[in-house]
Amino acid sequence: MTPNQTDRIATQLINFLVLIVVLILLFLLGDIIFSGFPHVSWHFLTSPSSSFSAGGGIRDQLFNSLYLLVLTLLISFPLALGSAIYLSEYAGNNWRTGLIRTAIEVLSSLPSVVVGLFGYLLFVISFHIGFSILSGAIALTFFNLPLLVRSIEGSLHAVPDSQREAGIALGLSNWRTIRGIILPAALPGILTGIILSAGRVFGEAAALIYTAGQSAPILNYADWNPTDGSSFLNPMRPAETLAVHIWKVNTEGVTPDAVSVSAGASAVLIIVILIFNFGARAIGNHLYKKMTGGK
Amino acid sequence: MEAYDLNQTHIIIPPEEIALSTKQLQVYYGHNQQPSMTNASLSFPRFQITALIGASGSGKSTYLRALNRMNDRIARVDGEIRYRGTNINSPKVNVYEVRKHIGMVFQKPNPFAKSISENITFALKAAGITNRQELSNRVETSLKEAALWDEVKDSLNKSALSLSGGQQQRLCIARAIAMKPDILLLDEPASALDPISTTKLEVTLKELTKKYTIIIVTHNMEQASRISTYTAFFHLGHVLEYDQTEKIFQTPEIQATHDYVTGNFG
Amino acid sequence: MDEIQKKLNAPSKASREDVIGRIISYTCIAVIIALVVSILYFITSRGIATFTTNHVSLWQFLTGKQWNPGTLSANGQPQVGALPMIVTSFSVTILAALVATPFAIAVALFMTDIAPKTGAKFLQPVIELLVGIPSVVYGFIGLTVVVPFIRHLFGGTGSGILAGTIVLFVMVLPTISSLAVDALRAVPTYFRSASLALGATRFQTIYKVLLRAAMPRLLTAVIFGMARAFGEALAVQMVIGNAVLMPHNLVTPTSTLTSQLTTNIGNTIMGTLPNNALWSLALILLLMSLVFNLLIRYIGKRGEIKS
Amino acid sequence: MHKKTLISTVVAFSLAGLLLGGCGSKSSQKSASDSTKAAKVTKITAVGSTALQPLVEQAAQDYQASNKNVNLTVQGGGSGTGLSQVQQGAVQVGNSDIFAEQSSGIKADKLVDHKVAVVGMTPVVNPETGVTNLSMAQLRDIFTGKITNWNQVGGKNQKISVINRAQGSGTRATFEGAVLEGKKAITSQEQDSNGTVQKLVATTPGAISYLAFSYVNDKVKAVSIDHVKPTDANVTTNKWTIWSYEHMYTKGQPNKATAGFLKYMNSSKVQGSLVKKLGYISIHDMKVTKNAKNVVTK
Repeated sequence: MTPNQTDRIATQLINFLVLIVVLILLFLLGDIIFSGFPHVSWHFLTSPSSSFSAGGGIRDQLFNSLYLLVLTLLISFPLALGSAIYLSEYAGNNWRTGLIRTAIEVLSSLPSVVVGLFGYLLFVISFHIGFSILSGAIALTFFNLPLLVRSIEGSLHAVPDSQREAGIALGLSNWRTIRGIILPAALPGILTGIILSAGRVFGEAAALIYTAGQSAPILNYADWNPTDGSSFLNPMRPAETLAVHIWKVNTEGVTPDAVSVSAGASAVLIIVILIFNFGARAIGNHLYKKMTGGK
Repeated sequence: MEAYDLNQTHIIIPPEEIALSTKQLQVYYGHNQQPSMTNASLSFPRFQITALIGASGSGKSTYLRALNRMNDRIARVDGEIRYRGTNINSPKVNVYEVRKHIGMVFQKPNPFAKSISENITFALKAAGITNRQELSNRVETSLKEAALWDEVKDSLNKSALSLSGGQQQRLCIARAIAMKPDILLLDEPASALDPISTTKLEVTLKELTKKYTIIIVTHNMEQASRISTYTAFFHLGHVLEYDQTEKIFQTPEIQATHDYVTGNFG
Repeated sequence: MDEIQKKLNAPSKASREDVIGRIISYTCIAVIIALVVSILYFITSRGIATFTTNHVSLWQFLTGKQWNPGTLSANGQPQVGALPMIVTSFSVTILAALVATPFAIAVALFMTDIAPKTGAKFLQPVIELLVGIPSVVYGFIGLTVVVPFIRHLFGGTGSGILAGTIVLFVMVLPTISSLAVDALRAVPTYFRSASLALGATRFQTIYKVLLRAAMPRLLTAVIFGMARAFGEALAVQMVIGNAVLMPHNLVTPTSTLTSQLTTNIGNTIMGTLPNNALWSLALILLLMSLVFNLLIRYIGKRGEIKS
Repeated sequence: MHKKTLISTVVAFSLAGLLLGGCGSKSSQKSASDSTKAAKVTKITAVGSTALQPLVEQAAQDYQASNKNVNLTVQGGGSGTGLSQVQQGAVQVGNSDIFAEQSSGIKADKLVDHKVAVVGMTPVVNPETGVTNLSMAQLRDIFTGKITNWNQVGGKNQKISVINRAQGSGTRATFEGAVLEGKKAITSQEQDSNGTVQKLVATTPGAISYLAFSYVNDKVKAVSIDHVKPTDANVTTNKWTIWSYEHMYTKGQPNKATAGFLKYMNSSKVQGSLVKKLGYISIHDMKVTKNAKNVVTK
């Protein structure tokens, strides 16, 4: 066999493997979207769920998922950002830094039910936060941190050192250089990290059952006071997310239309993630173009 | 390359007013016991261009970067750097103020991923200048001084990364002089540029000596002889010779200098 | 002293900013460390209770094959042998990684060297989308598609290591491929151009230059995928069968550490042996993920020195 | 300019996050007790049995609509979690599928039982096995592994695959208590939820498991035992013996607000409609009682 033949065969093999992956992807997405889409309607999206009769919707669960995402990012993003800055800009290359990194990474492979129970015993019970979006957000922070820290640190590293030198040589403080020069330059990469971690938040169920809970009290969308019990903005209320709802109707749901609710909810979840992905990507590209003045 | 006697040196002290001087400056990288830069004692005259020449690895860039404490994070620097009667190598000295007075331009153009005017105003704002008029004045003057104004005056809000390499480097110079430093350190500023841009840059530097003291590291001996008044020759982490540029290039005292400027090594 | 001298010797806004910056970033890392330490302490303290409070021997725990923490065996010893779950967990993890790696590397090569444009525009977003599909959904697709398919081919119930492997394969694919993309992108372009300039074909370049240069980071990607697979619970639980039996082949029901943990933790009473034994499983998971991470670090270090 | 805003937002978030992470616990504790004093809202949290959760949650919503001074939170987590948490006093109500006495590690005398519903369970088989009736002895032999083929009990020549419920789950405890007579079930597949079991039995040839009545649909076949059909009516008279209570435990006697809610759970409003809608049998319909030792009295 000549090298050129090998080359052709190898390329074809790669294309073939990629094709299989694409087919699996299309099958998965197709399966979820096509089996779910017929059940998605305006009514489905805008009515509260029902625990025993058919015709329940997912309004509150959908909102809870989004709200939980926002809260989780509010908690985990600053922490991850600060830590990533520490790791990439301040930490020395020694065993202590290695230990810190390992410790953070270990978090990402803990089974979610363990983190859920930990969150339950510590935050829900000991700290009296109760079953709440806040507890859920703190629990999800555990999964989010390693992902976010790694991706933010990676994007900070990807910014050339010459940018740091440029800032420092102008008499700027390290902090100002990081904030004003390095961070904006790393923004597109950071956004990708956020997208990935957002996917994890949308998809997580086991950790939330014990922290954010699996009940969806009726929400009042006209009540903008976050301290009211029924206000949709109250972070201290229990909140069932879409993924938890899918889990619930599939495992213990007694509604006659459990199958279609689950299929519809999965489709909505996928579509929301899709919108989120492309939205964040578009914003990232826009920012990048603006900064580099792409022609 | 021959083994030269590194202890045989010829270093003068220029008669002009001295802007910056070093005494017994030593630089150690990492945990190395062996200094990368040994006992450099040089004085730089005000409003002149001084060139630092030498082969790769001779320590000239290391020395230059030590002057405004850019090596703080990666190396240990012993000895004295005297500026305005203060030893600015002391850990007590405010290193940010040092760098405001001693600016630096690097080998590769490194503008920020911001607009042209923001590139200049960013550090000014950080230094507490908020008046818009003042800011736009500074942008204009510094760009004019760096001979870039005519090329970019209509596109100040365009990204700096859309400029050509030579323009980017002149923007970096403008960015540095907008801080109104005393001294400008340039680390092979023309090495990434084409001949036309290089000529423009050299003209610009000559102009700048009216207001600034310039110390430039260069690989290019013609460049050194074209623009500098004084030249220091670095070899293997030692300064072997320092004198007027003409002297260095025509009648050097030290054999190594002679061999280097005549192209025997380097 | 003139004004400049004064400035040189006094702290300025910049020095204050730097102190603030340090405080902020050190605080963040301290908070994270506190979180990590607390959860590690929490799991460890509960996990070792099986051995300290309930006096189960560690050896018996790691090598026993009977798992009935609620009942005592004939000789009055609690039956807490985790070996079947340990074996199964390793089997599905390694098999899933073995299957996923060629696909992930192919996807990564496609995105970096064969068709970067299509890759970045189409493949990457879709692969990232895979991360967001809830485990439950993976599990149910596994239960309704994969398990019947295996049952059709091999008979039996269809649940087992094979089904678990297939589900995990899809789940770790995005992790491994996105990290593999990073690994390949980190290989400098001149490696490629040098090889191509010497007349090597694209495949030779990929095989002899790219993959070798990227090897440490590719291995890291695989291990990351394995760590993810090792800790996955809900999806595996639905397709593995959850029978605490030593796996004899790939298509009989068995149980992983995570599936056992997730299935039973809500049904046990805290502080009792059945509950403690589950926390011991969590401790094994924790230690394993530690091992995976140390491996990553070790490989990463070796790769650093080589290149 | 707006880039600066962006950065300051980021920094503001950082600080907010730190505050939230650091002091969130304290402030929330405080605000909770403050609001208790101000509006006299009593917070009741019920956790435990996943099976019971939908019923209690729905009842709690209805109850709160007319009782503004109670704030009810109903969550799952499993019977074991419910019992241990109520015992520790971490929650007010622990929902459980089993008697506290049947759980080791629970001091049952400290807890007060409130039975709120009855759930009947039936063996279910894959419809293709061709079996519609089993004797109690046959059922026992199947689950202990003595009978391994459906033709031994009058069905097709097909291997039996047993799908059990999670060890320690209430459903399994009830089933084994009523069927196995203390014998040990063979180690087999286990699933922990009705939904999954139903799907598995429906699709796995030769499968047998057991489900709460409400999860039986046309894709699985409910089996009669000794020709007694699994119906609500047969449960109420104990002709059908595989059934259990759904319990809501409190630590000692419940406080006033909790007692009010528990009373509501026992009212005919809940028992007469909601309980039935969710597939349970009303506690009021029972003609027999059963204690923790499985002794039935009329």
